[in-house]
Amino acid sequence: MTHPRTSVARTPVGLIAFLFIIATALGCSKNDEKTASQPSNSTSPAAAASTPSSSPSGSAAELRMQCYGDGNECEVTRELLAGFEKKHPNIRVVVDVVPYKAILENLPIQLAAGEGPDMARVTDLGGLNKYYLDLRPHLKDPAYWEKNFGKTLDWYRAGRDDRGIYGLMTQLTVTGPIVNKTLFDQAGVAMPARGATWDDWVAATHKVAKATEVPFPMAMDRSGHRFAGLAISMGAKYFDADGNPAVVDDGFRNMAKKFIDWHKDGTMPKEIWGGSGGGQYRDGMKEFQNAHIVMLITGSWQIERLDKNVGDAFDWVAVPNPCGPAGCSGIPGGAGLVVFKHTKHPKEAALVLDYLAREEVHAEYMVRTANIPAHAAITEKGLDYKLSLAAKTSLNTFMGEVSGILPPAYVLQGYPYNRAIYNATVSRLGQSVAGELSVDNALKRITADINEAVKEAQRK
Amino acid sequence: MNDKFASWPHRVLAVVTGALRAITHLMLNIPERPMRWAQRVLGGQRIAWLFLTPNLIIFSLFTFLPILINFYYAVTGGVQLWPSERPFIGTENFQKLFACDNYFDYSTCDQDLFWRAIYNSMKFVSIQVVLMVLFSLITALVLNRKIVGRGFFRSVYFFPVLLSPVVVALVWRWILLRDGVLNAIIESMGGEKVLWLLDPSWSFFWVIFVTVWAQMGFYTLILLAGLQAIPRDVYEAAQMDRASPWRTFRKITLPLLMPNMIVVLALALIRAVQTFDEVFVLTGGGPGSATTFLVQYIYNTGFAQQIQRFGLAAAASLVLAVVLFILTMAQLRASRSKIDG
Amino acid sequence: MARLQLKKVVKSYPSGDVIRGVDLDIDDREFVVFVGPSGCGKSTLLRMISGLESVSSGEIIIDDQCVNDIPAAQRGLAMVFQSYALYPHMTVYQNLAFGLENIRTPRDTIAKKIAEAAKMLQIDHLLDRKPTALSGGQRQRVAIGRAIVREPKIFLFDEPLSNLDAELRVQMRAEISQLHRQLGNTMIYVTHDQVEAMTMADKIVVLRSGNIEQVGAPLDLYNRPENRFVAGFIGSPKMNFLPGVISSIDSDGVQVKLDGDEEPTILARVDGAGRTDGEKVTVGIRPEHIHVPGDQSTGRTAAPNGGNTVKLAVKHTEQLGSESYLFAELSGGKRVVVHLPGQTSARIGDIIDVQIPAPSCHIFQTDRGEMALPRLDAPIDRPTTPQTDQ
Amino acid sequence: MANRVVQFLTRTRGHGRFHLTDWLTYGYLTIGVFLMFGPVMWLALSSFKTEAALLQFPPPLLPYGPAEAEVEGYDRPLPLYRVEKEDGSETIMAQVRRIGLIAQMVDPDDPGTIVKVNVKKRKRVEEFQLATENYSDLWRQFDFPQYLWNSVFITIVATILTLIFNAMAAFALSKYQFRGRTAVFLFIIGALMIPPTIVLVPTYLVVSGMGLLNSPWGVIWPAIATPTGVFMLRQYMLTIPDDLIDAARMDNASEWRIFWRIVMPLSAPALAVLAIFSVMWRWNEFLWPLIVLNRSEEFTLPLALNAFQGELKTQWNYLLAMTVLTLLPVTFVFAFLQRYITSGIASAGVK
Repeated sequence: MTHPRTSVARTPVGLIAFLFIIATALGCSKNDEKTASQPSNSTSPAAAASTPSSSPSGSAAELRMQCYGDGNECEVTRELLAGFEKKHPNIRVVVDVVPYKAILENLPIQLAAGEGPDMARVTDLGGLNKYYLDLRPHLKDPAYWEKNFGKTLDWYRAGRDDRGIYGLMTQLTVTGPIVNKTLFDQAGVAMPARGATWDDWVAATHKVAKATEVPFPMAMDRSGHRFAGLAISMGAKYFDADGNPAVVDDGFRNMAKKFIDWHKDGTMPKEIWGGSGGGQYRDGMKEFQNAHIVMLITGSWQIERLDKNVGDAFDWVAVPNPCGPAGCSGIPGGAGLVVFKHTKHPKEAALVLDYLAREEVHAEYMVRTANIPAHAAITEKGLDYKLSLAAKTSLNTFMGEVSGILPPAYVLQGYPYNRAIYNATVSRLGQSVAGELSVDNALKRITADINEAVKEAQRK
Repeated sequence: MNDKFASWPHRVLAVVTGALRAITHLMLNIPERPMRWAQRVLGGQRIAWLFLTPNLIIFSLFTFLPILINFYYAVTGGVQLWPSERPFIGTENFQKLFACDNYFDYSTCDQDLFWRAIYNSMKFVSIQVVLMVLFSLITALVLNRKIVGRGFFRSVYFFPVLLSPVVVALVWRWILLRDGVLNAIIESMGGEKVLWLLDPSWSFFWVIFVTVWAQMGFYTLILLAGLQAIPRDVYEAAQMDRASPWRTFRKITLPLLMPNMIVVLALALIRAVQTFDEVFVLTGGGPGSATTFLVQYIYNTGFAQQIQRFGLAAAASLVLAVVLFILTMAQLRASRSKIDG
Repeated sequence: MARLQLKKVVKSYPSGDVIRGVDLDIDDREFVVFVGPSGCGKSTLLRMISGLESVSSGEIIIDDQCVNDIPAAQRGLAMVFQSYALYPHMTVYQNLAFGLENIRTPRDTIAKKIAEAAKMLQIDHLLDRKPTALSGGQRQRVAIGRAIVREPKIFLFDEPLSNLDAELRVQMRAEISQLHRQLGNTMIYVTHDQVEAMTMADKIVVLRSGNIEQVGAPLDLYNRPENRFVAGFIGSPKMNFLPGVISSIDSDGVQVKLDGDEEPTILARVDGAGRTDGEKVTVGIRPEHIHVPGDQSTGRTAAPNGGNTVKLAVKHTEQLGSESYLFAELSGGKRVVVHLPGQTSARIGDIIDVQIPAPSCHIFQTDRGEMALPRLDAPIDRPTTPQTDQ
Repeated sequence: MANRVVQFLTRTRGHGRFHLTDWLTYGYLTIGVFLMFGPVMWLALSSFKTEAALLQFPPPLLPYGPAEAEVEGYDRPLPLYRVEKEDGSETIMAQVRRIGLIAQMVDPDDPGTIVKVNVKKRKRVEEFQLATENYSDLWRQFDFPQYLWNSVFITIVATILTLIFNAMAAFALSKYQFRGRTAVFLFIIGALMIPPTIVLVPTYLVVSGMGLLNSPWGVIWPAIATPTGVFMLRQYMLTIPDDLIDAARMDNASEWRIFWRIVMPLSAPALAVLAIFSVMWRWNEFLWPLIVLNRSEEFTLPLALNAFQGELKTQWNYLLAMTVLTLLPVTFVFAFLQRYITSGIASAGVK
């Protein structure tokens, strides 16, 4: 008879199985530790191999680096660090690749709660200043940093009196237009030369669009940052004399009006700015790549991607920023590696940054990630990017644009709450593009939004 | 030689069942003695608290405590994270939310987007819930017929429920973009491209469509269960009474389906008010703010900003909770006799 | 040995009392039936005895031990539920074994006990089936088997036959009675069906709205109902109740003038002590106690010792062959049911004379309690107990 | 044979005739299949496209890539084009290079002569190509097994605990009469009203205060006490007859044994439904693990998936491939449990 067993009779089977489970669980957790003690990234077998169990000097330090990538930045960092770890066998850097969202939204909360990684690749350069470790005391040669990164070091600083060195620019970006050259050729329209105004470009691209039956002459990424470049060319200052935000001035207003008009008269497709809500970022790459747009206002970071994706479909080229009354400015931007105060290994972290900042390492990083360096010496020498000729030319055009950037653009980039300004710009102008707000009301709301937010941030 | 291949799944299966049996056995016997003791001490009915304890502890810690902290956030200002560091400002956040020159025109409000979000949410909930119930019902009715491959069709309609909201929105966004699949299809048939996500009405439509698409399967199954529970002879009786199909549906199917309908309605309502992920990825709340709903407003204010205004967001979330509570209570009151044993 | 005593047992709910001070003694080996209409509290009382319901006040005593605070499991009782309450996810064998496993009975003992019980109940071929695969009667047996294997002091049955069809019910009735004889345990059986009560019980407890109306042997209750409720509840078809007014009282009995101008006067052989003329009362006559003289087809043509003769207008008849029913009206229109043995020649529309023996008539007061007046010469139902009449 | 198929297909309302409502039914179902499955199939196909193809308009249905050919005298394979000749006929030629509007082409059979062609007169020859590198790159770049294990661990442990704890609470709320029952029930239902997105930050503070950051338990514990689960199970348990529980009590079972041996097995359909939901929720969860788990060795699949979303660019090809990979396990689980789930939800939702 095979009648079901009583619970008593079940015990031996159960017990054996239970022991088995425990054994498996232990086995797994052991595995866990093993994996945990290895550099996470499997792309770098060298790093794993170079982790000796005994450290010649001092105790082993494990550094956690939170990294987001627009492309291969994190991988390249990890691979470059293999060289560092060979030299410093007692320091291990684990690169945790996270979505940008984690850096943007979660990292500030983690830092405020006293948690978070040792280092991170961030874009809120000024905003997170209070959590940064000043690297200056730990650096071998602060003067090297001052000399080569002088312009961008300010972006990380708390104020005018702050002399600290906080981070390493891993990517310098410049905004600017990219143009579908083939369309110009097909239309037989000459491309406006350097120094041409926005209106010249609008007229030219309109002509091209009409001739080639392309739906839209221009488009711009949905980003307050991109817009700032245009506004500054129109004369926007963004700040008053005391350095407080005073975003909506004549320059800003003129640009905003022009911008809305461009959407109304079909110069720009409404769906990029109008099709989303809030501060969401959208780019116009899909449209540009399908040759639905003659000119896309974007930035240097898209070049590598364009090179890969457009391929042979048409010729494209980066052109100098069109001009407004105040100048022909783009706006810089970028991401940087920073170390946080709460790290247990400040010295080691500084060593890591020092290594990555070395000219040959930095140059390799820039070449492999196809980014513009913020390093003066490297910029001067130029880099041999592994890109097509068109891409290289375009990248050089963008690098050339750095010199044309007007001072307010630098101030804005260094302002701790710049993203609050960008967000307000995008969400309100976006509403205006979608027809929900008049330009005047949008401008009023931008002012109110920024003032309120900044007031809140300063409330103690 | 076949043996090796035949035996390993068996072995795996044996290990798995053995493990499960062991867990079940231990779960039965380890807590039993203390529970028996507690039963003696507490008596027959109060032992219920012991069953509730694990859930209540976790619940209090990870749900209730955060909600309390959130309440406190609502009466404080600043951008500090720890409640103790936040300056107390009383009802200032609420005043800010409710500061309007004219309550019938959200553009005169201090927090215009908040009111816009409330308006959008109300519109969305009232339309989406109705459509959700309607389509779930239609689908359930169709699937309740004697059809070939019912199991397959049931799975088909349920499948989107398995997808994460983000994936759902991502896929549909690709379909609906100007250069998306849908426009490609329209163009290939000789039509004109439609800017699905730029026109506020279309955008609103698609938000509703996509949420219904993604969640309908679940409610369909609940209704299907209800339909299958209706005894056959009731329909036969109706047939004898020469009731028209429509009358049969209205006078027999619908009333007998009511308990299921109420569950569907309640769940769909709560879910609709809390809609966030799908819309955030699909339209980002746009065009402009045409599909910005309350949860997204709260998320944008408290989380997605460089200057994270937890206080204002918390105050708005309180308003949301009150709205939901009133809705649910009203619904419970309307159907008190029907659910809840 | 299992004696059960209830002392002033009360069950209160916020909405009101369900059991209102019940006193009851149940002897060892007794088969007691709680009977009453639905909502009378009989099931609640049973559940209180079982320990599934708590006692609001009073005491439940099993074998001289108050069990109020002893949980159900430890009272040593077993219960058969109306719904059978078989665990649907377990086989019959597992269902039977569950209780024994819970008290850590050795495996082979369990197997032995189940085999015995299964044989006794003739369910040994069903042990591997799940309850859903069983017929109603089989489920019933399994439910009883589950109680049997526990070897309880007292068996509790909660309307166990109400879900069975008529034929099975009769069969199971006999089987449960036989089981009682075989096992000899105390059994408490709850039902709303007076037939079950009459056929199975050693002792019937009639309950109404949380009170005991009467306790006694089945025939005792039939012959000497203490009040109108018990009289109406016991016996089928139901006793005829005719309202009237006492017209005279003497040693022969009590005369009652039925309400209504044309209605007759009925003599009942009851003790009218303490009653007064003109008092409102109800006359109760069992349908089977009405005789139809001259009905050639019935064997019973004349009343044993005379009594009342009344005219009835036959409105409807039911002929069952072995017995028949007349649905008739008095001259004033009061409805009366007559139950005759054999077949009747009465036809619809006939006016017939019937005899109602005075000793068979009951009289009930109309005030609260509706108590019966003591009958002067009711039949002796328990030969062992000396009775005073006749 | 064919007759039989037709007969089978038309076996609808029992009367043999294919009624108008049957046409409507099958029409609705067919549209439904396209509408419900179409987007998912498209997602699966797209995950095999290159990034360039993903951005292409009109979007190709199947993954296509440019056809290339080895041409004598050229180191690299050259892309093939369909060229319209002056006489209107078409030939297939390989392109050497393109300068502005003029493409230099060669006939693969005659590599010596270069022909100049206007770009408007050529069309790329495409062929079916699976961009499997979307997947292989993932495998190379990512510690995929580790993420899979993390996701599986969190999903399974959280689901088991969810089932046990919620079932216990639901049992207490459905089968006992005790003071405070309604209050507890309302308390739990009340929490249904607060979307978790809203209390993300306070919950983070609590979890951080308990030292659960960077641990799978930081994801598991907060997920366990789901009000929906308690609600669903309670509603189902209300349908279990009280008699069964009383019978078990009479059978000398302790309350725990009743729960474990009677109530749990009888709630199996509802538990299955909750299990499916819990698996889906935990498997797809993104916002919460993103803030709790910062170390890549603790990452779950959705975190890894979203690592392709940068500040300025999203690597769609990898994102889609990863999405498909993430989707596979749930789909399999569903395929296996389909029958159980559909009938289970059925009974779980109500009563």
